[in-house]
Amino acid sequence: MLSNLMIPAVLFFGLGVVARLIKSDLKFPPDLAKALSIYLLMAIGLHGGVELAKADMGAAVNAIVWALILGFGMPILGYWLLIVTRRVGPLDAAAIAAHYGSVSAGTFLTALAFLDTQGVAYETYPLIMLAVMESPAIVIGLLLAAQARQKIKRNAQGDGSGDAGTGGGDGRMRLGALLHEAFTNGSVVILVGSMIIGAVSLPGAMEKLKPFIDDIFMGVLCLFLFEMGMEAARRLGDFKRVGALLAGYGILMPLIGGTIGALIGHSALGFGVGGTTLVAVLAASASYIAVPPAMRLAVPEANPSLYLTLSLGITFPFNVVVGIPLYHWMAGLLAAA
Amino acid sequence: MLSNLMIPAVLFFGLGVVARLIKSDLKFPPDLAKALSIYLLMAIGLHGGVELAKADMGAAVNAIVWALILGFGMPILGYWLLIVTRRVGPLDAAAIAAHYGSVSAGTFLTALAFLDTQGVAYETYPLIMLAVMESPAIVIGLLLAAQARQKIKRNAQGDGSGDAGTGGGDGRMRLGALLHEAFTNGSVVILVGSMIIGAVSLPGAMEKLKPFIDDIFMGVLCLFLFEMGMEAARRLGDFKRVGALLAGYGILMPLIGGTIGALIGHSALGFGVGGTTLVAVLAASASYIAVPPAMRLAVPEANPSLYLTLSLGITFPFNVVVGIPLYHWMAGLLAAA
Amino acid sequence: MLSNLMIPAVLFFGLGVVARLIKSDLKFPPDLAKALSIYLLMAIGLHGGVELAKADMGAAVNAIVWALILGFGMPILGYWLLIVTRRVGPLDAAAIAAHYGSVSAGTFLTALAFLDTQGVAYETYPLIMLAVMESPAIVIGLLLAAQARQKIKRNAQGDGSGDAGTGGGDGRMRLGALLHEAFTNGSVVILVGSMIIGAVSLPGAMEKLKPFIDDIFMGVLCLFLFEMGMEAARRLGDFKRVGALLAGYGILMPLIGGTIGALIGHSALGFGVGGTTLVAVLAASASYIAVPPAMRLAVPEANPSLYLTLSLGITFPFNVVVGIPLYHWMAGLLAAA
Amino acid sequence: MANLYPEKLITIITTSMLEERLVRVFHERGTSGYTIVPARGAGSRGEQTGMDFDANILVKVVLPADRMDPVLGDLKRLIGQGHHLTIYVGDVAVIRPEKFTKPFGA
Amino acid sequence: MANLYPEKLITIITTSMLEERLVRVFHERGTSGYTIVPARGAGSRGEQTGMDFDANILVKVVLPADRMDPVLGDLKRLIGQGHHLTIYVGDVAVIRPEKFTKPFGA
Amino acid sequence: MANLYPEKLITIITTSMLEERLVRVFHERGTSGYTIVPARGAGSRGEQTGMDFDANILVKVVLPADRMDPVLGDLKRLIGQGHHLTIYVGDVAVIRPEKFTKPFGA
Ligand SMILES: Nc1ncnc2c1ncn2[C@@H]1O[C@H](COP(=O)(O)O)[C@@H](O)[C@H]1O
Ligand SMILES: Nc1ncnc2c1ncn2[C@@H]1O[C@H](COP(=O)(O)O)[C@@H](O)[C@H]1O
Ligand SMILES: Nc1ncnc2c1ncn2[C@@H]1O[C@H](COP(=O)(O)O)[C@@H](O)[C@H]1O
Ligand code: NA
Ligand code: NA
Ligand code: NA
Repeated sequence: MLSNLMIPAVLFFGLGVVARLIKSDLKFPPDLAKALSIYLLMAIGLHGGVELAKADMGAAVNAIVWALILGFGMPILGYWLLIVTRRVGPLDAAAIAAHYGSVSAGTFLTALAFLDTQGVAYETYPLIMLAVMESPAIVIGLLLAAQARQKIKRNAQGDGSGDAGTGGGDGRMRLGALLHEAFTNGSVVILVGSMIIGAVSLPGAMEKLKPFIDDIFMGVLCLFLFEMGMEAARRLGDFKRVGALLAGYGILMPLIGGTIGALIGHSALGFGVGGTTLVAVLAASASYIAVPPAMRLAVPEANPSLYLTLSLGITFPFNVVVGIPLYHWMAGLLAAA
Repeated sequence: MLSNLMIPAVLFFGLGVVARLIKSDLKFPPDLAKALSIYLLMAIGLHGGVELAKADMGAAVNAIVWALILGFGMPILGYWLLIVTRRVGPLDAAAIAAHYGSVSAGTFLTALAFLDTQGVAYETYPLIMLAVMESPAIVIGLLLAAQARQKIKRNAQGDGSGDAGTGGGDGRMRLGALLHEAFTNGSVVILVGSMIIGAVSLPGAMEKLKPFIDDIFMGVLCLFLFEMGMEAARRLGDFKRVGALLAGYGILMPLIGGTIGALIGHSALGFGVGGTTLVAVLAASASYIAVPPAMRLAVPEANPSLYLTLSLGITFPFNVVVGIPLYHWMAGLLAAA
Repeated sequence: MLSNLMIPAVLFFGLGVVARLIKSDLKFPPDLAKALSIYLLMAIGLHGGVELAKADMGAAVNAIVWALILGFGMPILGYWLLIVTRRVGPLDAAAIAAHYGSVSAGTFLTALAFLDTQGVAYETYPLIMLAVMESPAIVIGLLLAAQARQKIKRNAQGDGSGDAGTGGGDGRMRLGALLHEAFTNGSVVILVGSMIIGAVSLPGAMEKLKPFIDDIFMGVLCLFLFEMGMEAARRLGDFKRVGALLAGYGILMPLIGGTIGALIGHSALGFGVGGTTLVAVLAASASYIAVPPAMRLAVPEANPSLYLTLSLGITFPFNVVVGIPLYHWMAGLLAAA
Repeated sequence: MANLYPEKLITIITTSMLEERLVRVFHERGTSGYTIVPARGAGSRGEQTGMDFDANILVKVVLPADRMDPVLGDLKRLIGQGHHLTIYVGDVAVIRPEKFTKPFGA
Repeated sequence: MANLYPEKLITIITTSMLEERLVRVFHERGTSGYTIVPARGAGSRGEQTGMDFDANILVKVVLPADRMDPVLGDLKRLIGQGHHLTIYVGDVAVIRPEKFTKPFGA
Repeated sequence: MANLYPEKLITIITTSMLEERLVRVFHERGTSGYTIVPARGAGSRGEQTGMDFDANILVKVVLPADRMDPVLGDLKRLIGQGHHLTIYVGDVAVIRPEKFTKPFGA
């Protein structure tokens, strides 16, 4: 399990964290991070597309259905947990919970690197699931927020999140706009588009792309995780602002999600150890790319530093360092059982 | 011919167009596009330089002369067409026409990818022509604008382009400054500089550059065309502002240019099918990198959204999707004749 | 020796210089330069780490000790030279001298490319020295500035550098802050961090990084030196502002440093021709990445255009074009002696 | 001496996510244009998180004094919906007042 | 018509290297926020060198008139230490004056 | 209390392609400096095309009132030649008025 930490990608994540902790002035140009993630999504999409062209239709549909279930289910579960423990107001709860329905591509890629290094084979269906899961999380986030607003109204004055809650909902994002946002957000477009291109392109032409999408992939991933490590560590400092109980939520959710995901991957989808690990990672990880901006617009009353601290500062590092080998171990247990 | 559409580079162009049409929030960092085009010009220049070191002097000079003829001739033809059809004022006509003397590097690279995928060999002289053609277009654009201003003066009040035409020409770009601009613009410097470096470098040292300039080239081109697809589609929306007749001009010009180019490539330059296709592409495509900023300064009275819509929103996609295979087919006919 | 100029990396440096001299409008996006240098430091660090994992502990410590001696010694020597020749005020002298204690990574990488092309093997210890030398230069710069301020106070009114020298030192960078800055600056973190990662990673995982850190390295270096050529040439124009005598300093210092470095590399460290050349380059080159911002804060009274013109506009091009082959030739003499 | 005419300058600092809505306001209220500058900062919610989507924009609109109130009204409505906007207004003078009366995009 | 209340707007143009110190000043003096915009320019030392670390920032702080002097005093102190700051102050009007009295990050 | 002295602040919004010419104007008219901020926007020609060369800049120059007219005159001349410039002028106050009288680059 410790060997996970000897993968360069994970080590660069750690270097990013350390750079922040020692207060280094190191900064990546903001556009570099964006460029790297465009590349990674494109590469993983193309790669997946080639594989999926050979895949079984029924299995793919099955995977998509379970992805939707996870995408809608995890936020509902997460919202309920937050409301019950009463640490944040309903609007903050809705915004936070939405993040756990979606997926962190960085975590997913680290898991791929982990499996590759261990020489573990994996199914490619989780890749479609990755693409599918961005959207439902955003939709359910909006619905939870709508119901949170009603709850606040019922309680006369509400219990505090933000200085808002007064105006009518007309200025907030309407459902149509949000559905549009959910299905056309940049990550989804790159991922799904590249998959389709990978699937329909002439094999000879794809061969020419190999050096770009395969050979240098691992190096680019290192650079990306380096930067993500710095981002994550920036948020670690907000830990005290968030409070220990809420921080615990950032670890509890991936543990629950990972377990549910592993069970689904093994039992419902019938994947091997590799694929099961990946489904666990999908369920356990929280988005920090597509969902935050959507929540910013859809739930402006919620405090962004709460949901960013949780998804990026706590859940993401937890998954990279502890979660991935843990889910892999779970998958192994299930396979052996 | 349809197989053109199965090249990843072209498919990514399409993905960019689609991303815009469905109003995705996907955005490339502006610096990424610039970085990609620096890379592409450098790679293509180095590659060409190595080949040209082995080339024939007389043939090279011949290619340059024809490049100059195309670079000066196409704008004059294009200006005349616009004035005759009377859709835009003389200053807008001058600015628009200048774009058709120069070349779209993106189109040229797509053509190379197309020929490579089809396994068609090609001469490398068109590469020098590409470098040569950036400059004359800018010069002729200025001369046409000067003559347009006289024409406006003659007609007493002019016929409308912009709210300008009053001040003396002193503030506008003087010929000296423009010639300087024409021969030192960034694309020309990278392209010509890299060619020279490719030609004079030690072969062993060039070998070390191969992974960078050759192996990952196709992937970078995909990324670049992805972004260009979004840019092109942004301009498609301006179609109605431009009007159908002017839009037709954006398709007519490449058809005329492509035909002239193919004839020159085949008859005057004696190229094979590949080289002839490339000369047709040079003549048919319109610059959207070097010429627009030059026209902005030299002809401030002209409306940039007119010339950008035509060159980037109409001519560029037309060439990528329809033009290239069409010119290839023409080149085949000529070769067979 | 002339063959140095036939290396693409050096030629691209020259192309950058030319682009500026002919006043081309070519500009690299500022973030591209930063991204390239992050990549280069990461690649060289990883590469070095793999080698250093196999290195000898005693030799490494020895190299570090001599790196510290160079890092502290060169600025003291340089400061003394400037004060004696009386061309600049003591605060400017302190800021300028500090730059010569540190190292220009661009020069070092060009030296590696030079040795590679010549087929000369080299020790990897200079890489640790590179990482070590960033820090002492900053510290000694601060100490020299503190002593310069006392000198100014003694001379009642001071002799002119800037409009400052009045306020108490409280607002300037305190020693603690500067030491922190010295040891946590971005370049040091990437370099040292990547080295450690390269040393501890599983060999199989490192193998996957090879295409990224090795194969495309030379191409990225070309792009980086292209941009550095433009930066250097920008500063060449300030030559007259700096004055001939001060400009001479920018050539004298690398000559002195190169000689001292070569002697240390050969005699004290017992390196071969390659390693000796690299130590000479370390001693001869002046930082333009880590030290300038540190001096900006620590010695705000000093004029940045003085130290940037010297380090980037004079010493850097001198080293790339003349210095590296010269130090290589010195190293050869010493080895033969 | 140049003749100068008085106008109002509204400055708005807010999240870049609201850009589209602000532009819609300017469009509907017929301002002659607007200018946007990328920014960052700190305010009632502390420092910005620094994430991509959490960037600020600083928006400037020059307009005749008698057209200011409808714009401010729309901005207040956005604040009422929970969005964070820092707004201030100043006096400026221009050479060609007619430039600031024609709606952009019209 | 909108009710507007007077405030002061301090604008500072200086090197980006001073950002942290300026923020400390604003924090200590209890301003309700600040906004930073990347900039470049020329001044008493000629044009900027264009190097990464030599970028400028343009900083804006809106605050009540009676809180302006302590901030200006701190800025003068930085100038006294040899740093270069271009500073100017203007009058603005705001809709919600109470927004500019609560210190940020508090 | 801080002593403050009146100055004028000219703000210009235009295409980045004109940067060099504006700097020449400031240089010739002896302003003590200028500051440039990248911007985007919409105006009489609708929204910007978004292409690289079609970026805007927002330019700020602080200068004594009696030096304003020659600068405005030069800017008007650029407008006369067909260039698009949005210009406005405001009143500001500074601590050290002497700073704004020495030409930059001199
Ligand atoms: N007093 C102020 N002066 C200048 N900018 C401010 C001020 N207060 C807030 N801002 C800006 O407005 C943004 C949003 O702040 P707020 O509306 O207070 O949440 C901040 O990130 C700052 O960029
Ligand atoms: N008169 C001025 N108008 C506008 N900005 C100025 C002016 N003088 C200086 N600046 C800005 O302040 C920065 C520092 O200038 P200085 O404080 O004069 O060294 C310059 O780089 C400009 O961005
Ligand atoms: N009323 C306005 N308020 C603020 N900025 C404006 C205004 N009108 C024009 N601009 C800016 O000036 C640029 C050129 O506009 P124009 O001069 O109208 O073509 C636009 O892109 C805007 O950035
Ligand atoms: Na999840
Ligand atoms: Na053409
Ligand atoms: Na040195």
